[in-house]
Amino acid sequence: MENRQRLEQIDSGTMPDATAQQQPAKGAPRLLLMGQRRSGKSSISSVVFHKLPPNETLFIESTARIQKDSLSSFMDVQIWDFPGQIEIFENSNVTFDIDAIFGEIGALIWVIDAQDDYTESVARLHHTILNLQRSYPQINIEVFIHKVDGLSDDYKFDIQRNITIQIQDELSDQGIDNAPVNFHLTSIYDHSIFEAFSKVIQKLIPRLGQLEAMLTNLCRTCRFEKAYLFDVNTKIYIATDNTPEDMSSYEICCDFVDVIIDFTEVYGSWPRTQQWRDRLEGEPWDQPLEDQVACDRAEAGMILSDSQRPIMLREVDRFLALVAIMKEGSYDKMPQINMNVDVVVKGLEEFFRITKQKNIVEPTIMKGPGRPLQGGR
Amino acid sequence: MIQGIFYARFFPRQGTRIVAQSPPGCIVPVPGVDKPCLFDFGVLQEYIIPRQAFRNRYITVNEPSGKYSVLGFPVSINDSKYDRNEFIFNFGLVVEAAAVRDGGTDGHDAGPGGDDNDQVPYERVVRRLAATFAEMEKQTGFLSQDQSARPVDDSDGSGGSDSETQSPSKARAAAAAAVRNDHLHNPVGSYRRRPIESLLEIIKEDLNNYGECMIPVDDANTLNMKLFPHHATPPIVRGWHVPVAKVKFADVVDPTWDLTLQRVVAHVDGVADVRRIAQRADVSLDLAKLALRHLLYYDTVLLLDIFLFGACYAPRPGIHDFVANVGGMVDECANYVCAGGAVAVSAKSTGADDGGGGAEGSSGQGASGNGAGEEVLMTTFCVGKTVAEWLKLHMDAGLDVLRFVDVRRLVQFGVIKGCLYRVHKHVVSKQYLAALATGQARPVAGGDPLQRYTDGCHTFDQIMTEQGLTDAEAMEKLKRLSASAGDLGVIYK
Amino acid sequence: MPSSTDASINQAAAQAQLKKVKKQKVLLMGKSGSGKSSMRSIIFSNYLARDTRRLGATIDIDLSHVKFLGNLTLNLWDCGGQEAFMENYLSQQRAHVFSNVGVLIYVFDIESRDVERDLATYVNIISALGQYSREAKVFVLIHKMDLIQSTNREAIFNQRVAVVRRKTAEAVAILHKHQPSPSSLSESEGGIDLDMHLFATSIWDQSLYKAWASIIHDLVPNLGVIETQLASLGVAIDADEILLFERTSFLVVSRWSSHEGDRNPYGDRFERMSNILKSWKHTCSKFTGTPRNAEQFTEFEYKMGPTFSMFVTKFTANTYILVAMPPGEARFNSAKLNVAAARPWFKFLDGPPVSAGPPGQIPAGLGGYSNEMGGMAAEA
Amino acid sequence: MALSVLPSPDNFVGVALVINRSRDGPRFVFHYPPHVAAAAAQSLGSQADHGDDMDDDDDLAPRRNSRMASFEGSSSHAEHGADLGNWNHDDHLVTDSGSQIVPWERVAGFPTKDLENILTPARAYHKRLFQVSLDPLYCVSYPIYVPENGVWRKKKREQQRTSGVKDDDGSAQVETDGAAKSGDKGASDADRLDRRDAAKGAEEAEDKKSNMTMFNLVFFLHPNKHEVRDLVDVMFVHIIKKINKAYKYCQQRSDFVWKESKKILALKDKGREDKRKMSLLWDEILATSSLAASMQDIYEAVSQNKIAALQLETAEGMVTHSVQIPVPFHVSDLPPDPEGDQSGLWMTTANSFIPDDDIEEPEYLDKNFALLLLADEKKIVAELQGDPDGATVSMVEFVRHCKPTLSFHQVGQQSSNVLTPAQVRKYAEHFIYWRRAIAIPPLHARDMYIVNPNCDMRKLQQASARWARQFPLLPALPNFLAELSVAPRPYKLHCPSKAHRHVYMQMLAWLMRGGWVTQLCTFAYVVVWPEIIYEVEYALEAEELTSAKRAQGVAREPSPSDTDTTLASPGSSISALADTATAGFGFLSLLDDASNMSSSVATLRPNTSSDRDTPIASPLRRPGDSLSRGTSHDSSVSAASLSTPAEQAAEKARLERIADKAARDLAERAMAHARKAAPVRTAHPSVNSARHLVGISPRIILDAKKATGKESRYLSAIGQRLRDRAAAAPGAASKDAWEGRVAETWPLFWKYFNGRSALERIALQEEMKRKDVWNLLTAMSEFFICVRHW
Repeated sequence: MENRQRLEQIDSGTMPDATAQQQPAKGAPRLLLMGQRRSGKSSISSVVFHKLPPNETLFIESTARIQKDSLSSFMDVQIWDFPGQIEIFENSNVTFDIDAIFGEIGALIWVIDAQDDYTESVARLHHTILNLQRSYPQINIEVFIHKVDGLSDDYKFDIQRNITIQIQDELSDQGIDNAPVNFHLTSIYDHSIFEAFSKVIQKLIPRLGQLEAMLTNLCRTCRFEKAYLFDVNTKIYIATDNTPEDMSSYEICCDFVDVIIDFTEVYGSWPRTQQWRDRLEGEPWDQPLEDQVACDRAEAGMILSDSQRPIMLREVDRFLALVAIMKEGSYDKMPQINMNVDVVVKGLEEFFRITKQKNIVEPTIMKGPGRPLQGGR
Repeated sequence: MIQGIFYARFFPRQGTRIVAQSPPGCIVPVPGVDKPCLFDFGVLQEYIIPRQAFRNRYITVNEPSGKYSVLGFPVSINDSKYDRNEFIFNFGLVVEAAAVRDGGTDGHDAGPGGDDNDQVPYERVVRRLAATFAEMEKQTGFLSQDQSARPVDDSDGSGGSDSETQSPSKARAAAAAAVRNDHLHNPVGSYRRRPIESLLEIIKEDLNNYGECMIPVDDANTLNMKLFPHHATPPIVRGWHVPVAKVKFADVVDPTWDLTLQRVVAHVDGVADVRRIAQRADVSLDLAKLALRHLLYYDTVLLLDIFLFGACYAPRPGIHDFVANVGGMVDECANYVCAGGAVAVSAKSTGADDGGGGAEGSSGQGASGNGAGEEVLMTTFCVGKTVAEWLKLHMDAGLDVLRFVDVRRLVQFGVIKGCLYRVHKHVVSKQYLAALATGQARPVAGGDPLQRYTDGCHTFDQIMTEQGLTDAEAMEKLKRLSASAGDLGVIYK
Repeated sequence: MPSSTDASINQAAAQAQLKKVKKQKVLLMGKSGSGKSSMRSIIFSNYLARDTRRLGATIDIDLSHVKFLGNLTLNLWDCGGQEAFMENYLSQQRAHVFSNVGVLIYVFDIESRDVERDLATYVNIISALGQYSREAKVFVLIHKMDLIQSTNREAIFNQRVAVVRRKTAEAVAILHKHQPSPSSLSESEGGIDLDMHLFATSIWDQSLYKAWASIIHDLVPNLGVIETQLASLGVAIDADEILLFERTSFLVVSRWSSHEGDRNPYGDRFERMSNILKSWKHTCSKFTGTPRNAEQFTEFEYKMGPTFSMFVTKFTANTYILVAMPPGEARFNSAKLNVAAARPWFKFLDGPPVSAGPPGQIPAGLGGYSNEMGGMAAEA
Repeated sequence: MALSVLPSPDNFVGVALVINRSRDGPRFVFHYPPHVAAAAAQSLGSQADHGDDMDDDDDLAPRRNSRMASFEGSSSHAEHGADLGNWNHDDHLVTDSGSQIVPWERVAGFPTKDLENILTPARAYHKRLFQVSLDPLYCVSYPIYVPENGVWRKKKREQQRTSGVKDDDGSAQVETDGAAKSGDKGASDADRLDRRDAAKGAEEAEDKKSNMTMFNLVFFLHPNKHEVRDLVDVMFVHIIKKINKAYKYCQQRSDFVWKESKKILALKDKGREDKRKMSLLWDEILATSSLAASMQDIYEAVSQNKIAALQLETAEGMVTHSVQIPVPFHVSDLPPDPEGDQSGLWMTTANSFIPDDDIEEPEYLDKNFALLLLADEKKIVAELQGDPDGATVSMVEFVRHCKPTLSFHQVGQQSSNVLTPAQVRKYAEHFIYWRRAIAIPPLHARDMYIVNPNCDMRKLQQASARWARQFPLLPALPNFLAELSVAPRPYKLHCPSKAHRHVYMQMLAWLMRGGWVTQLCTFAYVVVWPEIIYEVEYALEAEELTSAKRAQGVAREPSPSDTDTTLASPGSSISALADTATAGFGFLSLLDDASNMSSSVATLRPNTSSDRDTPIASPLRRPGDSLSRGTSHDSSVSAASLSTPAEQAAEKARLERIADKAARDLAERAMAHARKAAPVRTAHPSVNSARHLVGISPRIILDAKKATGKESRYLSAIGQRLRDRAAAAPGAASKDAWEGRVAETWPLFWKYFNGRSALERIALQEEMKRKDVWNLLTAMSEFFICVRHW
């Protein structure tokens, strides 16, 4: 409880305008998933938050009632999945407490099926925006133009342009010009959905700037090409350095995290026997395993055949991991790099301890998520 | 003759199958037809729907017995809207195989030679069928939407529809496709369409009977096809050639013809050489040559040499056919060459009443023709004897040839029929030749225009036409050209 | 290192019993659209599962000569499953197709509409096989399991297995009738029954790797040697588990586990590792922009604090090796050194010394795949 | 004789060996040349096809197709990026998708992987023509399958046979039949085989188990549209079948094709892994495999239209075999296209005009042909002694003896019968087959030689240079040709002196070799002048009348009318008799020759019946017969049906009426005949222009030898003339004798008067002195017309 209080204070400190018309905080920031039925909302949430293999989303039956997921991570986020058919603003007998819904909403995610006739969906989106703009102008509206896999690039961008223009025109007709509406091309068959979510989430992070500064700094000192701070469970990255975005490096880092998770599960998630431990701590080592290891946190590295751009990972806490793409040759300088990384990791811990009064007793080793992960991709 | 025509398709489930064929049972057996198939479909199917590398090109294969060839153009259209991502079909023809000497070892009689089983004309038909139906399929799914299209030997219709059934994995891709080309799923049912089977039937019949066909396939498309014979590329036309018309151009020529062609044709009189024709028709020499070459291709003219009394002609083996009056050649000749309406000439008879001889000739040993007249005239040509000399010879013998025959026509007839050949006159300069051999001399640009003719490769006709000289003049100039006396030689060949 | 000495002894012993290059005819059959070419292209041509959507139908027989390790060549007969072709295999090409067969892989499409028909064809195939290649092994894959709700998979699979076994028995019975030499038959019959293995597979998960790993497992020459040597290596570096992968397909060629390693609750971890590493390889190729079936990473190490350590590394020209071991920096480093030192003992995996291409070139294995799946649409 | 289409590098682009095995399936073993160009398919609009040029809406078709092609191909073609553009086809490439492009795995623009499939046809094609065209490429072959029982190797006894490939053909036939019969037991055979091999080394067993089921040597042709059939035909008959049989022979005896293929495939696999340059690899393969080498030879030789000599090093020793497309070394008539590939060929009708019934008789050829060596005698002798064998000695002997002036027959004699006619023939054939010599009518200084109308003046430069080297002190080639060509004269007249005779004959031979000159021959037809025709007609009529009268004489007492006739022209009747006599003689003599010349007489009889002339059997009887038959038929009728007196009276009256009528007719005809001018024999019928001959035109007898009926009477009549001359000749015994001989030789010679046998050859044929022959011919020259050509 008091955490929230804190949080609120901080928030009020950081973004006064936000807190201005914010009701007394009720729970974590909230993401709303809306859109026509069969537009893929459920698939999205199940893939992103339940690690469901994309091809298995075929079996998901369409949502009948609001489904609430909560992402418990470095910060708790709620995801509300709205059934497509529900018209929040239309139906006169208002069964919905609009405030309850949109009160502390972080962002509204509107999903449009790109492979379907989207005119109606756009219309409804437009309608929704209008309604929201009146009462909650600060709400970010994130439009996911979805199911773009299997579409040619030109075609994708055509669609995006169409929709964007439609919305903007409609809005400006209504006198609304700079509504916070963003568009993302997404698909559950590649990383685009995760990237989109990353963008959405990042907007919710207080002091994002500082995080980015730290990462940027790290990259400079260690000659990293790119560094991400990942939320391990969702593969959403909550921050990166200030070098330009680059899908491919994000993707490989994502998958790197995946591989690590899988390895962890297969070899790290089951208890070893005592005699095993005894043997290892006996001759010739004569010290507890904890002391035999160089680093008490999970660390990993990978070298490509062309020995360019090695990748390294370092656990930050039980939710977060630092993943970085190095420059060629720098793998030899691993020692210094590790030292630098240690420093940064410490810094990050600090950061989060401050931002959310969660005092980390001692860094606990990254645990594989309880439910077994499907390896399929 | 088209022995069979078929429409084969690759079905994702049944594989390569014949959908339509004509005559029925010519490729795969159908109930009610006990006539054996033209060949074993099992053996040839891999050539009818081949692997990808060989699709979308013209393919022919002969079946093992060597009697027939299958001509086809397997088309595959790739599109994710199709099950297995492609639609593969082939409209093929079966024609007699080009007869090869003892083709099959079991010595089946090699079919009749000659152009009756020439496959070349059918290639365009096959290509046209492929192109047309491919286009129609792409536009309206003409073939893939055809619900009646199931293998002729397919007992249960499972295969018929399967090109359209889409596995779940496809569903979204197809939907996407739908968005992309919205004209995709327009109702093909709305077409008045002719069943392909009957279409093939008509094509076969028309092509076999009329050598062409014009068949509406549906409201939008019509198949126009014609069999064009394929000839060898005609020989090069030279400036000194004399074209002779084989048809009455006046009758066939029409305003739609190429203008140059029309002009040139107008001056083909069997006397004028190409160069002169070009001048008279007022077209560039090259164009004239081109035009004539065209006429040659369609075998409407033939090329002779310039006729001169000073020129010399000699018999060639073909003359024996003449003597034997093969195909009534002699009579034909008589009608062709006789001057001033006199009927036929004979060595002695003073024209007019040669009827007796004629009658007897035809009644008796048909060969010996009517009177030895033309034979004698023909056979007496000889190497080293100019027409003039030949004429004199007969005059002296008391035969007033000129009275009875148009000598030019006689000679030309001989040449055309292959009884005579022109003995050409070539001039050779020893020195020039030697020079060329050693590579010293090149035909000097500024030098004497005649020199380049003295390598023996050029006939006097050429020299005369190109230099606009008479034989005598040319000879004079050439003589003056050469330094030493014995240098110049004239070779008759 | 105390280990290297005794290992070298094993090695010497092992080298003695090495065999020359082996060739195997592998028939890949099943009804059209059951997913033969897809699985083939995934295993051997580094296709992504979703790329296989783009494949066209296989016309007649698509032959590929796949080099596996240095000393095994799989003549992979991917037989188009259209009825017309099947008829052809069973009649015209019968002898040609079914003689000298080492392995028959028969693929059933779980969602097939006409099971009876499929089984009928299957029976014909089996009897044809029995007629021409009695010693052939049979692998039956019940494919496209991903299209079944995960909850029902088990049940449906078992029921299918039962049917197939029954039909196989019938097929053998048919052989009885047609072949008058009972002596040879009895064993051939037994052969067919014994050498039949069934798998539930899907191109979307590791089940495919499980099936294929067991298919090639028996085909790999010198297996004994490999195992003994892996064992001695494992002991030497006191690892918990060692997996040996073929470099391109990432199928598990051989493995070794310590007592502790055997306690690992994840029974499917081997094929799972195959799957993970293969897709990791794809990620890398996408990242580096280098060809899918080119070699991608050389080194992958992961130390999970005091829980465990592991590394995957390029081993011989044709193999990768995965070592899972207890934590500890020193232990880890020495293990890596030892593995490097052990490479020479496994050289034979690259086949006769001649065929090992000069360094820096794409090694032997690759050649085999390049010419198959000519129209690789993956990059689209 | 002359082939219209011959293989050349343009239309014969490559040769490839494909095999099929039950274990690893079809394999593309080897191809040559290393780079078979990818001929652009017409669908890409490369072909200049008149038809297509003319209607443009059909041009769309090709474009569409090409678009489709690129569309469907996009997956496969896009994969090898731009690098293919400037690829040397020697190095290996790696595509974006990582697959390795191996230079030798694309042939003629197709992946060998696909070719090997399409080029291993079903067993139905075993030993048949297999021809598939992949626009515009034609793949032609003669696939050879293993016998049904799966065993290539022949039974022992056959292995011992060292016989050549030819008779292998026969045995092969047998073997396949046998296999066909023993359908099922084939399997058990195969098993037996397996067991047997199990004994042998693992290697062996492995091979056997995965045995080759067929091999197919494929020829890639790229003919012009209209030449497809000719080219395929020529290649198939002369090359493809023969070579495949040779391979089959070796395969059966020593598993040759498979062993070699295995070797080659191994090398290629290695090459693929080591990324060897194709050029290097190919050199290696050609060096190590005699099969590959033989394919090289085949391509190099055949595409240059030379003789391909295969040397196959099989386990059971070297097998050699040679194939070629026999080149025409002459044409019988001017080729249509003066610049065509036939220009420059020697022209002669000597071969095409061989009388059909003599074609089989070796003697005829022996007498009519001589061997003209194309290379220098010494050179050839050296060649022979190069690789000596049993025949070498006598062959050298042969070479020494044969001269272009001597017919084979004479060579035989000259070699004082060291060489039998058979040998002469055999060796001659040998040299001709190996293109070291050609057969020509023997050269003779008295014959006329003209510049070959077909000679290729473009070659004159080099030729005259060579000529100058060969015959330094003699007239230059152009001049000599000019001299020859001015007017046809016997060759000797060009020769300044007897001393030069020898060298001039050499010059002639030289010119013959180069196709610069050809002999001007004389062909003759008998011409029957009106006088003769009239005479024969007249005689026939007379005979008819006399016999008619004789017939009537039987019926009733002679009527005055006949006496008139007999009185009217005694001479005529005599002449008639004379004629008939000669006619008879004429026939006999003709029959004689006919019978000993050939059997053609028999075949001639039927068509005589169609003739309204007398049949050969009894020339004199028939007219009478026919007449009497006419009447006697009636009488017989009457005799049959004599009943009542009245009727008899009536009948008699009728008969008389008929008789009278007949008599009257006869009388009239007799009158007419009498009125006709009696034939008068002039010394020179050809110029007899008597009035009664006007309107009769001379006739030509096409083939005196086959002459029958009236024509034969013409011939004999002419013979009679000649004899008359002999008789008429005043005094001078010698002359008399001479004319006599002319008369005798007439029936002997007239068989040459058929427009096909050159009179120049008579001397050789009849083994007479040619001078003599010419004199005789001149003597009878009035009675035939001549045509002169080569």
